[in-house]
Amino acid sequence: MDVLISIKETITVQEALDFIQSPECGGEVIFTGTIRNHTKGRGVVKLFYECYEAMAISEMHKIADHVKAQWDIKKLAMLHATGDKYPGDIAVVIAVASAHRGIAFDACEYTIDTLKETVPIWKKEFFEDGRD
Amino acid sequence: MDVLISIKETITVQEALDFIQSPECGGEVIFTGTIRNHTKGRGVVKLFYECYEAMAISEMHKIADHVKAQWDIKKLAMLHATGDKYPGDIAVVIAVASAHRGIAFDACEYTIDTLKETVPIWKKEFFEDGRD
Amino acid sequence: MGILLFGVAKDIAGTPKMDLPEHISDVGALKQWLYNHYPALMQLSSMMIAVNRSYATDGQAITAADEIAVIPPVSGG
Amino acid sequence: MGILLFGVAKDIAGTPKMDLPEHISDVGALKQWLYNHYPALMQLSSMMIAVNRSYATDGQAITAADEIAVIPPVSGG
Repeated sequence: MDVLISIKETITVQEALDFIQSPECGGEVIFTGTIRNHTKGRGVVKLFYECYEAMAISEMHKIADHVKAQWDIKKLAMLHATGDKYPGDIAVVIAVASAHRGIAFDACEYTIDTLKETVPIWKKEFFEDGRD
Repeated sequence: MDVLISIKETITVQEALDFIQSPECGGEVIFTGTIRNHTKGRGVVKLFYECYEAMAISEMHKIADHVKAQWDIKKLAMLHATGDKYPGDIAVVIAVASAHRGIAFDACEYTIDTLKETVPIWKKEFFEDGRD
Repeated sequence: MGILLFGVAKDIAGTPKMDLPEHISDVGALKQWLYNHYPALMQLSSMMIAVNRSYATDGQAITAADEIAVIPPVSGG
Repeated sequence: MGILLFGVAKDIAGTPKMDLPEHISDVGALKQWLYNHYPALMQLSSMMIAVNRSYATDGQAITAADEIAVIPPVSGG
């Protein structure tokens, strides 16, 4: 399994698509998380993503190792953005390519679910009403 | 739920992403089906996709209606290519946007699974060995 | 409107379009007629008939005014 | 190497970095020391300690040479 793991200021869906593209694979599943303009009913101005980068990269590799052990996945890209992000910006992209679509869905959902549980990245929300 | 349904010669992931993009949604799940360079161990030169277009569009709308009734999905794009397709080309794109990622995965997988069962599109495979 | 044939059904019948045979008035009878005239169709894992762009059951009535289609196993995606 | 603090743990402690307190030799003791000095940390739904970039259990030994981090509930994605 080929793996692309990256944490940086700006990420794009295209770089993930380019990485997972392979004529050996027939099914690709991509998850993108974008900044919403509201959360729990409150207007969001921006989010700030803080990251413990060295450990975050290490935890992302652990997720990739687990995916590799559990499913026959050919390519896995995990990208996360950091810094100030505004509504509509992309915060995270997970992209999986496999010969079989069922396991591509499973692996993609496992990856984003686990990333949200274990990878040391924190978002701070800035609301329109100015309160924390 | 906003729906984009299209059957045409060439489709792109970007047009699906552009359609489902919304600052109200936080999670997008995209499935792409690409032409593989082999199937069942045989080298593939190209595929030809034939379509009963009027009925295919109608069946795709039925799938969209079912998605709308079953899940809280904001945007759904279903694109299918026709004609000659070569390894690496995109045959189908399903893109779903929702506030909640779990149902976006469910709706996307349901949509591609059902499309493959009910939508009148047929692929003809042309192999390297020249046999049917 | 007549009968449209797609995919391998078109290859087996050797034509993409034919008129509804006389005395055929429902989907079940049409399938039987097709199997009688093109026995290779029986080798398909499924053969659905669509009437006016919707899948139809055997009991559905058909006339020459309907858009009828022979749908072999689909393989989109 | 000392202790790194992130997210709301950094806000509560008022600093992104501190030295390992003297006489603290395992993760459990560090957590207790942090709760004693910054009681607001007890309001977090979880507080993990990472040692050398891996999540650590309470029994894990730590020294001033380790890279230690205070990890409040993560919220990436």
